[in-house]
Amino acid sequence: MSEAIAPEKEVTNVAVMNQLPSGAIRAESPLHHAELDKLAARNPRGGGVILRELKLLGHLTLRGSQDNASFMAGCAEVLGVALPTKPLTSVDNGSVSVRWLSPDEWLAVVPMDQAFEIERSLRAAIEGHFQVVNGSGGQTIIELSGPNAVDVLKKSTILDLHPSQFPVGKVAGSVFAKASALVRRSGEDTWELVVRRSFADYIWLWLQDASREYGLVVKA
Amino acid sequence: MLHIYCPHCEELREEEEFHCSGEAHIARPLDPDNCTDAEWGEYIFFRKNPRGIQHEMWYHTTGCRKFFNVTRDTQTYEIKEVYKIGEQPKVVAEG
Amino acid sequence: MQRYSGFGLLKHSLSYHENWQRVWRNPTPKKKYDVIIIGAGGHGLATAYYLAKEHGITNVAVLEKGHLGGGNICRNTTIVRSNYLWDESAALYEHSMKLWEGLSQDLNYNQMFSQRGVYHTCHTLGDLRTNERLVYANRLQGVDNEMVYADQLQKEIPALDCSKDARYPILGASVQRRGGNARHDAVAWGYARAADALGVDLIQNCEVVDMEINDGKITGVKTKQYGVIKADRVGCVTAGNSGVMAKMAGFKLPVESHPLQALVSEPIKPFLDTVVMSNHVHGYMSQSDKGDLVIGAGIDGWVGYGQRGSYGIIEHTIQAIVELFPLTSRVRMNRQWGGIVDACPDASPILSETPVKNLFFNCGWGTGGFKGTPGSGNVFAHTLAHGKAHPLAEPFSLNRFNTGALIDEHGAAGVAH
Amino acid sequence: MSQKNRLQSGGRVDRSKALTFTYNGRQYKGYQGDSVASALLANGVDIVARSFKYSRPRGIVAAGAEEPNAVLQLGATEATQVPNVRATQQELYNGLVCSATNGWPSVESDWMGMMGKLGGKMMPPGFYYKTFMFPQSMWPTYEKFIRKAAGLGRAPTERDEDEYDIVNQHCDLMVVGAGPAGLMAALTAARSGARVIIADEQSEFGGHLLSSRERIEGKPAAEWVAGIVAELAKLPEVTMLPRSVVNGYHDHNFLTINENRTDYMADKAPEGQVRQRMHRVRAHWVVLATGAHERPLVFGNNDVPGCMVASAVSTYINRYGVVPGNKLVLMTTNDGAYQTALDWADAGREVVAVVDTRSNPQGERIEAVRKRGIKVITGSGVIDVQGKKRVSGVSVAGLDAKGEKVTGNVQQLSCDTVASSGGWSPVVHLSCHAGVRPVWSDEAIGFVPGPSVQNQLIAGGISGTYALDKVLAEGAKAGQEAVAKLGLAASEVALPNVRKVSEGTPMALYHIPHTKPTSRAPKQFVDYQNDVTAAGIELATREGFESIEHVKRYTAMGFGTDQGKLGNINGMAITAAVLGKSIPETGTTVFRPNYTPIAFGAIAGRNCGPLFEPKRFTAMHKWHVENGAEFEDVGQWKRPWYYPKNGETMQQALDRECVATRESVGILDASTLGKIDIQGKDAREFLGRVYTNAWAKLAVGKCRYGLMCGEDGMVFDDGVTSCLGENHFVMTTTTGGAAHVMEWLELYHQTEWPELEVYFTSVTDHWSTMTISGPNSRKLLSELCDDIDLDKDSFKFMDWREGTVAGVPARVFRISFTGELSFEINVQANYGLHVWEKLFEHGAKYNLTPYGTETMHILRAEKGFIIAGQDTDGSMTPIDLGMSWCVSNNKPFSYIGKRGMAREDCVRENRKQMVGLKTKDPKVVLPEGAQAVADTKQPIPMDLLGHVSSSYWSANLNRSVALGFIKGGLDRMGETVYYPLADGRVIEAEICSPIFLDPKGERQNV
Repeated sequence: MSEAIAPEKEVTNVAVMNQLPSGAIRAESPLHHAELDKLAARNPRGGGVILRELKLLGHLTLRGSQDNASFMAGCAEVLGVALPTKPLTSVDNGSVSVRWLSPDEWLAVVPMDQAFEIERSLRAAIEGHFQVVNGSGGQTIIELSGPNAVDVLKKSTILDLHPSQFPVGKVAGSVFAKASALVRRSGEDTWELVVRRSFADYIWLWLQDASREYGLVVKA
Repeated sequence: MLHIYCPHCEELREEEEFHCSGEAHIARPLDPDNCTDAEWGEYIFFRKNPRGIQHEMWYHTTGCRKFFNVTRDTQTYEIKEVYKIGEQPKVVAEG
Repeated sequence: MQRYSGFGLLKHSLSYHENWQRVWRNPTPKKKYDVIIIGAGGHGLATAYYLAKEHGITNVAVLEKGHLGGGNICRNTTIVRSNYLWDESAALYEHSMKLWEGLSQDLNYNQMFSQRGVYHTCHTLGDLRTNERLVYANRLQGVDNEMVYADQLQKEIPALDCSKDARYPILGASVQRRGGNARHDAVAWGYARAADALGVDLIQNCEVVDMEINDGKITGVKTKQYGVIKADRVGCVTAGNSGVMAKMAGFKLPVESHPLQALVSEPIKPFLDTVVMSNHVHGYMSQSDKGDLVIGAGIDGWVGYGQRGSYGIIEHTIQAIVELFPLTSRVRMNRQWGGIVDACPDASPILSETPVKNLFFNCGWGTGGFKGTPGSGNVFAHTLAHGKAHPLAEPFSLNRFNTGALIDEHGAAGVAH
Repeated sequence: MSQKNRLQSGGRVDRSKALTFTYNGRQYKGYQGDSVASALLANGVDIVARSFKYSRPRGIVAAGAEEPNAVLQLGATEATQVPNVRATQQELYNGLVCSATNGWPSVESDWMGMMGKLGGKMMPPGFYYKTFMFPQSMWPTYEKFIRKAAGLGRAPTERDEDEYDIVNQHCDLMVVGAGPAGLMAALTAARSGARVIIADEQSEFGGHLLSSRERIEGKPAAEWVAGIVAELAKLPEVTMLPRSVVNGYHDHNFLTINENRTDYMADKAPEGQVRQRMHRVRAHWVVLATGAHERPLVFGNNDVPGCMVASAVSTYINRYGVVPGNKLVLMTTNDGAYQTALDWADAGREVVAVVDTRSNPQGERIEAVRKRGIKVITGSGVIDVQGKKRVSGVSVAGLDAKGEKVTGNVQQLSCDTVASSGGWSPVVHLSCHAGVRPVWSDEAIGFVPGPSVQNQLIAGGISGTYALDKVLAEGAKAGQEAVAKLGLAASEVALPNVRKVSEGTPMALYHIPHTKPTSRAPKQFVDYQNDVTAAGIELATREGFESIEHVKRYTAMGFGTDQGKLGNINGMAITAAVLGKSIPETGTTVFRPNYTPIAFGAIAGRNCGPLFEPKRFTAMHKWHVENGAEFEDVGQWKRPWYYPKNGETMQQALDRECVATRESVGILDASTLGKIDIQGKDAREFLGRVYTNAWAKLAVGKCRYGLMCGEDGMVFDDGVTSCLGENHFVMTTTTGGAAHVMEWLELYHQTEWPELEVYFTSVTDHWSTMTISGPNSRKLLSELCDDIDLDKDSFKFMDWREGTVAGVPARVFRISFTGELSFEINVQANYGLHVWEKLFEHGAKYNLTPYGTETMHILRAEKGFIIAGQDTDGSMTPIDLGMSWCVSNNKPFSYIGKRGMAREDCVRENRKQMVGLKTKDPKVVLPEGAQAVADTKQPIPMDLLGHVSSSYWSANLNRSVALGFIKGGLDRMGETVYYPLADGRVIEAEICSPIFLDPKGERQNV
């Protein structure tokens, strides 16, 4: 049975839930059906675009006011990094990354098996008005890298991706083809797209199509 | 294609990311139940629709999901200013 | 009025076409008219014509700030149909349709009104439901409309992709076979010529800058070029500029003016002899007698008076057209443009008295103005002649936005065009 | 015939690379570097088209985008057909196949030409408005013939196999046109480090320098160009786009560029390559350096093949090494065109005469021509041309000083080519796209761009500046200005050294008079493609079409595929002259996108076919596919519609699914419903404001159905919202309404009630939702869940519990849309398919039956539950829906919809209200959409009482069930209404309660 029951106060106010099974049950990421691992295994040649799914991570949406000191401090303490307050920026300490979504909204990406504990800790640490939502099942991250990754992105998003406008660490939510994505530059030639589960297949089809002229390499 | 400065993201973004939600500064009557039909109709349907300076509300749909105000010339499509909900415009129509 | 005919054409060709009469005069305005109509677009000119013809009121001026027929009448995609959902709309548009059917002869000006059929394609079960409802209603309202389903539709329009593997496969369509296209300029010019012949003064380059209102009653208008011109009644028929005119008269309208774009391809050999509209994938197309594919795009979501909209709308429309008609992929788009549509919250027009006595407004046609031209002019002429709404116009009052008696044509029919 | 007009040397064609192409079924040779037009001229092909109205033979007139006649059908295969390709813009490649688009049996000998001659007189402008009216019934027949003659080329009949894409670009400076001005502007900005995009429609950069014999820095201009291009290519922030037409210049400095990536080498793109690419550019600054088009003069029979624009003749000679004739007469109003006479003479062919409309022209080039012994006839004009399929001679006559009347004697000259120049028209098109009208410049004798509100600069020919030294200087200046505006450091760019040429004053003349009045003179063409003549324009104005817009529309001037690039200014000038006004008084014309036509496929990019729109899938989608589901499109979602089994009809499958659910247990994938997580101490208050019913007392662990209305009181969405904690709710919305509801909540929170402490986050995609429904659902669930007490008294209807299902933590909601005992299981979507499959493992013994949206609709209709969007259409209040139980007017806050519902029309008698409808014959299913009447005998239009909104065959009830609207329906229970159908049948139905099954709700409370 799940460890759903948090301290008494929170049970009445907010339902916190450990959503992970305790047993060995296979989790299927949004691109599970694309069988990227099989594609990766038989990748024959090189290509200008390398694609990998950063799958099954914990995605926590954090909402709160920057004026709520308890919220800001609690998040910093629990996550180990301070919430970036400068618009369109992100922080990353290796296991935890936090993306700015709006002045009162952030996305923390954490190891899946820590999502519940982090949520509980946040609730314990923070006073006042805030929201924590575990959205781990609802989205995934597609990483694009390689010399032509930016060319594929330019076919897909209207953001200005020039290094002077979109330095490493910048994050921006925008239209992506006919869906949307949260784009983050994680390295000079490396990009992360946070996409919604139900759109993942469309974006996967799109990326294959748009990268055809450069060659697409799938990595597991 | 409009190029719109989002006051929350603090940069210019393409129109595709936004959704226009019409004339700004239309406050919901505080006591709807005591409004006449005409007053209620005024609130929900009647608009200034100016040829020239207009204050309008935009929603950053695929970005920060915040509403904000834009002062725009509906004739030339120039955006004169952008300001947050709760703030007042600096550029206003003459007369 | 010089009658037009094939024989006349032959006669004039013998004199090198040197003896054709003017189609309309260029009069200087009088000091006072029985009725002033502001706006010489299709609806304004039609109103003037029917005032003179059906009500014997010929002491009429139509004031136009630019050239006549220069507004939406000359920048629309010329679709004519009357298959609207609600009884009130169906009656109004069908009244218009019946006038269309004899208009060339009535005006002695070829409207090139071609009843080639207007199809609304259905891509989802919801679309089918909406269109079937429309068809059932229309048949009992006296408006022709019928359903055709995918296999039959494919036969009727070979170029339309009715295959099952489309993103939104076409399941069927409603078709109004009496619907079709007319030649937009011919409508404006035909009405103008006929109205002029009956004595109506068409005053071009005459901009109304203010209204003379005393004790809540209009007595005339102030123009930029000719000063005050008096009138017993004033009808404002200024489409996309209605909000500005209302402001002059001191009230607001439940109207917003949005850009509506359209585009044409280069002329190609005709392959489409009907009008196809898809509300689901958002595009509609017909092919003109010159061979241009005439394509309607969507409305921009913001107020704009610039007669142009955003490119994204054009892109989306072209995608829809290529999706519907894959063989257009290599056809080339020649020109795009925009009009200003005065959109009402219920996608139905306003033909109404106003808070100002003797001032009447005819506006809010949104995307439906062209098809409504004859009917609109006809009932609005009656309204101006009698000082109160024509029975067909009654439901289209301004007051409906207070009482809530909206005639919501996009909610149910989803067919705003 | 082998390239009889090709020069032995010179030009930019590669004579070592011979190419073969086919025109009108016949093979010809050309060279790499040719345009189709230059190759046709090289081969002595005179006729390339028949005119639209009069079917007159037409030849190549120009050398670029302004060409009105040489509009061909291109393509070697059916799938690669392209209509209306301009021969002057199409590069030649080996194997190219093209043909003329009109003329029967051929463009050379066209029978329609006979008709044109006979009927031409009957076809003045607007003739179609004046005839074809009698009798009325004949118009469709007339139209059939008119349509036979319509169009130029044709669309392919097979699917386009080529790939297109769209790329988004951003830059500091967009330079349009890579002629001398554009190159200088780009270089200047690029040296300062600006991000520059420079695009040009031609295959090479250089603009008119490619066809000029001018020298820059003492070397041939083309060499200078090559040096600049080489430098630009090295700069990392410069993007160079040759073969790229900037076709639109929109608001806020947004431009679109159509890049031709393979059309120059094949009609189908090589495998793996994109045929055309659209660049969507957002530029901080724009320099328009689009140059100018030379205007031909308007004179009698000026459309006979062999009549060309002077600069085009020079282009063919200098750029392509092709002299398009043997004996030239040049007519000009200016010095510049004299260069054409020099080029022609240098090519070794005869210049019969230069006819200058000016009485005493002086200038360097004129001297040069005279020195070569070429006859210069001054103060004169070519008044008409002789010849049918090719010019054979011209009539030249003296003109008065203003060029308005023929004064002198008429002399005949023999020639085969007439080049004319009436000066230049700046290419202002792009500057007009964002709504700016061009302004007349007497100095430039043309329209130049009007003042723009955009960050736009102009340089070179577009501003009416034609002398090369000045053009270069303007380009550099524009570059410097952009650099300064961008806040970049200025860099050193020296102006190249160019020899200045002294020139005389040009004459503003457009229309060469004839000895006869214009109406009786030989046809003087203004717009070739639409057969618009000077006489036609005169006639239009005589008839009262005095506004330039009227003239254009009445005559169709400027409406061709060249959009009047060549003829519009001449037409306006003629209109002005007839009206006795100046050109600016007559008015301008506004150009709109596209600058030149663009393929639909290119504009659509890869957003068609499979990528036309996203298909949204749930975590269980694969299972649905594998189990034979038919899908329904709901918004962008693909939802299982029904699951036919071996050969079942749809109705059989539905009957089976419906019965199995009511008799045992069925399962629905409900993941697509919108889900919003709501937290905050004011969440409850907020819900009370956006829903019509009460939320103050909903306890933790409980669920409640709610209706959402607009401020007009009309229902737009519904769903169940559950209280997860005192300050925590999860709201469900309809599948199609999810995004709208989310924006609706944010709108009211952010703009009206920011003081309420509440946050909303969408969790639609996060949860997989599966509903098991039916009497055996509890048994099934109990096999997979041992940590929730499923007993009916502890886990009641409209409760929710947290627990574990199939090993996965879940929230289970006891809510029902079927009226059966139901459990809605929600698990994190990564485990959705696992739980779904486990349910089937255990469900086999209960005949667990998957059902889709259609069965769901039937089951809920049996219970009288509405579907927002199907039973509602934006015109129904909750009261109209018979759902007054879901409206609470005792709430302290005037919730959204309350006031709207109270308006005069919303509370009147006899509104359409939702009721059940029982057909008299239980086997008959009412068609959805059918309209009720009280009396079928009444005349049309009938009084319609309301429509059927939902109607199904109910296998469980063994009869049809329907929901529909009837005026005053709630007070008319038991009455009969009639539904007349299209086929003449009338269905009788009785008005009844919408709840057909289990009115007391016992089945869901077990």
